[in-house]
Amino acid sequence: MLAIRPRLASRLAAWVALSPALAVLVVVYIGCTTWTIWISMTASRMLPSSNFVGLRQYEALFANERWTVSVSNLVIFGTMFMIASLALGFLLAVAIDQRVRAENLLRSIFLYPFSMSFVVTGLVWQWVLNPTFGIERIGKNLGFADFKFDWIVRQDMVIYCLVFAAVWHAAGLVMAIMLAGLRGIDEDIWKAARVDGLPTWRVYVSIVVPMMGASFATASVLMATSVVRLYDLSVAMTNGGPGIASEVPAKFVMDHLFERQNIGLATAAATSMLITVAAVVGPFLYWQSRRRAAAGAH
Amino acid sequence: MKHTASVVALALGLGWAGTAFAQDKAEVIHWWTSGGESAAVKVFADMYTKGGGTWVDTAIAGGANARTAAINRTVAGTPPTMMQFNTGKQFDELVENNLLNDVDAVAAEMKWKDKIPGPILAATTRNGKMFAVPVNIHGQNWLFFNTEVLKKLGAEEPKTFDDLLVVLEKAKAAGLIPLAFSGQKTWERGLFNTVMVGVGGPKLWMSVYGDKDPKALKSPEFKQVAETFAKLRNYVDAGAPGRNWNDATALVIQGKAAGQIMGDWAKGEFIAANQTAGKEYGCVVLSKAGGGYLMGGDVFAFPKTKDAAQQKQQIVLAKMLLDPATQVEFNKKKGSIPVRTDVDTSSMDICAQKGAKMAADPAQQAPAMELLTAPAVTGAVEDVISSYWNTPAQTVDQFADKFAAALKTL
Amino acid sequence: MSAAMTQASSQAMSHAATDKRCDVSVKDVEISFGRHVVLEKLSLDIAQSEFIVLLGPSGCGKSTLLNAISGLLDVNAGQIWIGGRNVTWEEPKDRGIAMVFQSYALYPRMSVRENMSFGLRVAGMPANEIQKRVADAATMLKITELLDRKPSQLSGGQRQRVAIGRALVRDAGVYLFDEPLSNLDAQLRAELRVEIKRLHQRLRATMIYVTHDQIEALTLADRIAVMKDRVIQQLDTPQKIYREPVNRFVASFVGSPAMNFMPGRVERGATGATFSLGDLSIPIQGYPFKSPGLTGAAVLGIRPEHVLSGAEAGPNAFNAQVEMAEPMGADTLVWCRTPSGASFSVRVDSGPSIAPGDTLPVSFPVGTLSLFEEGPDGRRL
Amino acid sequence: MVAMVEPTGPRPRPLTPARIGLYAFLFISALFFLVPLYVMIVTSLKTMPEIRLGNLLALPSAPSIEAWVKAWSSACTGLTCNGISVGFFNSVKILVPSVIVSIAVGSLTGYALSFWRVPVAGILFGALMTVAFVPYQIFIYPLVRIFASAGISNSLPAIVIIHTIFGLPTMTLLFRNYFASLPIELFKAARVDGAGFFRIFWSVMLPMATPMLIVAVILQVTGIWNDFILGLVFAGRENLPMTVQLNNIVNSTQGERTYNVDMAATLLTALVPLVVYFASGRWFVRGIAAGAVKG
Repeated sequence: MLAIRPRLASRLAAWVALSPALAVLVVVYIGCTTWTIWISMTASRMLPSSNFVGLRQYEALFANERWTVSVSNLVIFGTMFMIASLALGFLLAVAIDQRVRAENLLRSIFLYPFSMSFVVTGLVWQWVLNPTFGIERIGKNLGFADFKFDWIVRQDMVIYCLVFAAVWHAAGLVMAIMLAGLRGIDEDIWKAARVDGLPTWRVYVSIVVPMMGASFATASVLMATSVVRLYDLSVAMTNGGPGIASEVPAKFVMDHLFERQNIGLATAAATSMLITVAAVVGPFLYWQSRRRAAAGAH
Repeated sequence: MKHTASVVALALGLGWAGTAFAQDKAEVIHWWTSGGESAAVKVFADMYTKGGGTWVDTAIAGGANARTAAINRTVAGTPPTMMQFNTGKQFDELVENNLLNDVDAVAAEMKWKDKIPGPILAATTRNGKMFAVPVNIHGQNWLFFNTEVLKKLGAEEPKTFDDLLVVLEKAKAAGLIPLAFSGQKTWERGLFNTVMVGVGGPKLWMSVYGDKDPKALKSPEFKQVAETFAKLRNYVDAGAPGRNWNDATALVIQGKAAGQIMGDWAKGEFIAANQTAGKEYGCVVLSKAGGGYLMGGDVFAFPKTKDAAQQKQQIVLAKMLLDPATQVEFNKKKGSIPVRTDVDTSSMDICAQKGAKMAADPAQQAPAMELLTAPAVTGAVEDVISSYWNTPAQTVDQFADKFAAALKTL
Repeated sequence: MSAAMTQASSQAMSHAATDKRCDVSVKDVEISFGRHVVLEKLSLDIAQSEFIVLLGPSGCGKSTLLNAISGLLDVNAGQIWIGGRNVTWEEPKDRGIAMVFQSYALYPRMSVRENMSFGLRVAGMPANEIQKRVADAATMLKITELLDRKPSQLSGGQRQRVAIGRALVRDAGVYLFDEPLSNLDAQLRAELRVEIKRLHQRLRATMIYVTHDQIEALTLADRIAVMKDRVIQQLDTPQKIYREPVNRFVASFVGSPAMNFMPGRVERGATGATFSLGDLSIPIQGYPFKSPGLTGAAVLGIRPEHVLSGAEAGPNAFNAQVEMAEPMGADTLVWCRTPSGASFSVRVDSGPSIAPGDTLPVSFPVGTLSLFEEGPDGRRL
Repeated sequence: MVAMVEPTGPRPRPLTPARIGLYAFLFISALFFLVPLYVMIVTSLKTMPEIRLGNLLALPSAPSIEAWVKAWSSACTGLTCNGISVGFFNSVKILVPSVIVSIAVGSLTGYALSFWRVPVAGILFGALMTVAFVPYQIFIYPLVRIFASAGISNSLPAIVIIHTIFGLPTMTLLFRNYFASLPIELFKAARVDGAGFFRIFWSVMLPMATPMLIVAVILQVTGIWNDFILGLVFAGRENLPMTVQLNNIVNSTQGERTYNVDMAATLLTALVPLVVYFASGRWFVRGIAAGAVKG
């Protein structure tokens, strides 16, 4: 039998403190999600209607070329962006951790892009990558007549331009997290490795990286959230173009919700995203809570 | 007791003062934010102010942004006095959900229905009642060209797309950018529509966008349209994708490109560069068999409100918008043409006069795409066109099939 | 208590405690985390003013028990009584307890004075009374000059004094200590141990003290509860636990250097009971067997300090082979082997030097040795 | 004869190739990160004819702050031409309460979830984690309806609540992980001292959370300042933030573009978060070290 203590005061206080979060949970997350799922099964256009059409919006969605392109773009972008920003962020952190001069300045330089909005990021990189007056022009001005850098206007390459800009934006944050992780590693480990005569790179690869699991996890989670939410960057940098080559799911939702006044299709897309996220995050959370419970028992 | 009485009196007094203030006030949501556009909207504001009102300006750049804000506020029950839409179907559902006041009474009083071109009038009328006041007509399928460049190439002003292709070929040979293009989805759709009405003619136009007839998409005319459109790919430069339309116009102004296909708002750029229509640059609507001036534009709609004072202001605003003097003044600034066919346009530039003449001629009139298709359909078609333009490997048949599917959007 | 302590403060700090009834009683308490049972039907009665030490290795449940008494952990079943009141469902602050933690748990952003007065301020005590109590406790603990510092500016020993001071000002009837000295170095530990003992003598409050250090337990406790695997193995005075451990676990956990264990047999012969270690036969006549007449396999346990050696070894001595000597200052710990090869240690005065290879006459006097059942957890015979 | 030199004194530290490589890497990286900022600044100081020449990296031939002045005080953002200065104060008006409220709610939730056993804690935390991945745009429309029926749409409270809602997942996560890394004994000591739920939070936990508070403030200031769509939809016309005005200048649908003014306006808008980052970069790393990497 479980004895429940009627410690009313503290219990009540905990509920009071959690009430805003619970209200948000119920009203916003549950309420809005339910509404979204319901609307996705109607033929709503600009305003919600109750004209039930079953799963026809979903049929339309998955037959829609722009949606399938958006989804595959997100996969490519997500993979490349995660790998590149984690790698660059880690390398920068390692480099800065070598007791270099002007550490504070360098850290600020690497970190400042994160303070810029995606809109600004997209706008600036659109300029820099533009073939007529950006990097390509600079290369040509330097005397390389055949210099070509026109990825942003090529359907097959444009998504990598988004990756490029996004890495610029986020690598500093990864660096900060990694640097925090590196600084948290016991000095004695380095002493031991030095006495053992291990080369520095070897220490990083075999000893340091495995110890930085938490840093990598934090950075990965943060990066992953911005991947799924990718919207402003695509809008500001390429507006989904050329053609539909750099469309992304969140933009699909937004465009159909507002510009195109097709909230039925928009909510169907949103629901699909929600289900995908829940299918990935849910099991992960479950696994984590199991692990935590197992660890907490001892 | 004495206290209570004075409090009530005070409250009443304040209430009265509040209404008096509201009486003269009109909040307008629109997306005219650039230099030329603000100058144009200032004409409305000044006229309204002259009539004793206070114009509260809520400008939000980007049509979708402005409409989102306006629609959300209307749904939320705190609407502006007046809100901007593009002429067409954007406000359909507001009418269906009984969220807009009609202006039929004013229209009858002012006899507007005789003075507004048919397609435009139809686009503002639902169930026989006029629900929005159109303020301008934008011709969407103009070709603007640099006269100097054409002269140098030894080319005549083109009348049809066949003529244009010849000119473009010459320009290409001369090492110029033949067609200044801004590779964004909207303008890809704009270019395609220009080709469709110019090559396929108004009949094809109406059966595709008006009747949404799948057979029309399998017709030889449509095939020819798609092929002509595809040919134009050869005449745009590498920097086109993602370019803003005004940057493309700048190429024409500077003589780096021969011409640009764009709506008449591009004139603003020529004017800003001190160029005059008919001198430094020319304008023409390409048409094979004559006819097919694609007319779009802007309208203002009036959300339902219980506030009697606001309703009164809505009528004041409606009358002001279509006042002949306001119309000419506004459209001069905006680069468009008056929506009334009975105003004197002789003070406007050559292109505007050309446009006004076509707009007044039922044989030349054609409704722009957004007058015929709902935004959801417009968007779906836009994706299909954009995908075709950017994927040279796509066949005309594939394109037609996708096009048909897009027209059937739920 | 330190000489610096004033008469007045001594009275102020001690009276209230002795006036209160503050015995503690744990009745059939059960605690589990999910399916993991931590305490099972555990009972413990602690008398007024008693100093009881919960001793055991980590994971034995001693801290859990302390947290349950403090009210920081809800029990699943059973009752907890403090001062004649059933406090099972009371908040910690209402139980009349004060607590000292291993990691000091000083609030980092508060000064020493604020740390010590926090609980009193929460309780809404008048400022002058708080002032007085803090000053008294600070004097008693010799931390008056530290009152305006932040915890980060203190050494480990100073921090723990502050933590004790924070408990003192609560003027509670029951003080709970959760391994309070484990984070300190040996010298400070010894110093504070004495301090705590003096405090107890002065305050006469009930103290419950959790530790895994048997020296702390032996030096401080009125009674020690030795715990293992969620169960109290033995609850007794330090003397009793040292002399008569109830099983091999208690025997090995308490006492340093550790007790020697040598497996052999209990036999009955003409000369009475003997314990045979290979060829060696050790007389154990007079050993207080729990079940008289018992014979068979058993383990002999004897503490190094109880082994008689050299001239003291007496008539029952046998010669052991010296393998190694560990000088420990006053004594030397000599590691030897019996003729049959069993290894054991002897504590001898650091007089004449003993070198490996020497022979040392030793004997195991029956009055000090213990006999256990076979196996690592064997019970006392 | 070559005399052997006995090692004595400090060991000579030659500039090894590895060290040169390290600095080269850092230098190139710094360039990569700085180029966009450089382009923005240089462009904002040029005149339009010079920009049309199209040399992105060239220094301005005659630097002029005219574009900055125009962007701040006279660029047209609709009918009025008062630059983005109006929006600046609106943004501040939104920023201050939003940052305070969102951090207050987030830290309190994180605290409640880390020290107190609440039955729904698991579900709540799971939901927050999931929502952290969801594009918030999909909540906008239903929220508009909810706010409308609550009668607080288009107001300062509305936008503050909105920022609190959308900041909740990240803030809760940060604070929960941070509080979870603190020694539980502190919490126990405070409870023995008789402090209740809010007292422990306010007097013990919050003062300890300074590093995390700094991280939270940095993240929220940046996020809220850079927000466009939420401010546009929920703040009401009296409170439209600076980003809306920036958008009016930069993204005019039809009309001539003045890139120098665009860039100046962009930089002016980005100034607040930029200053926050440059001023507190060191604290940011420290704060992350204090909490975010444990978890």
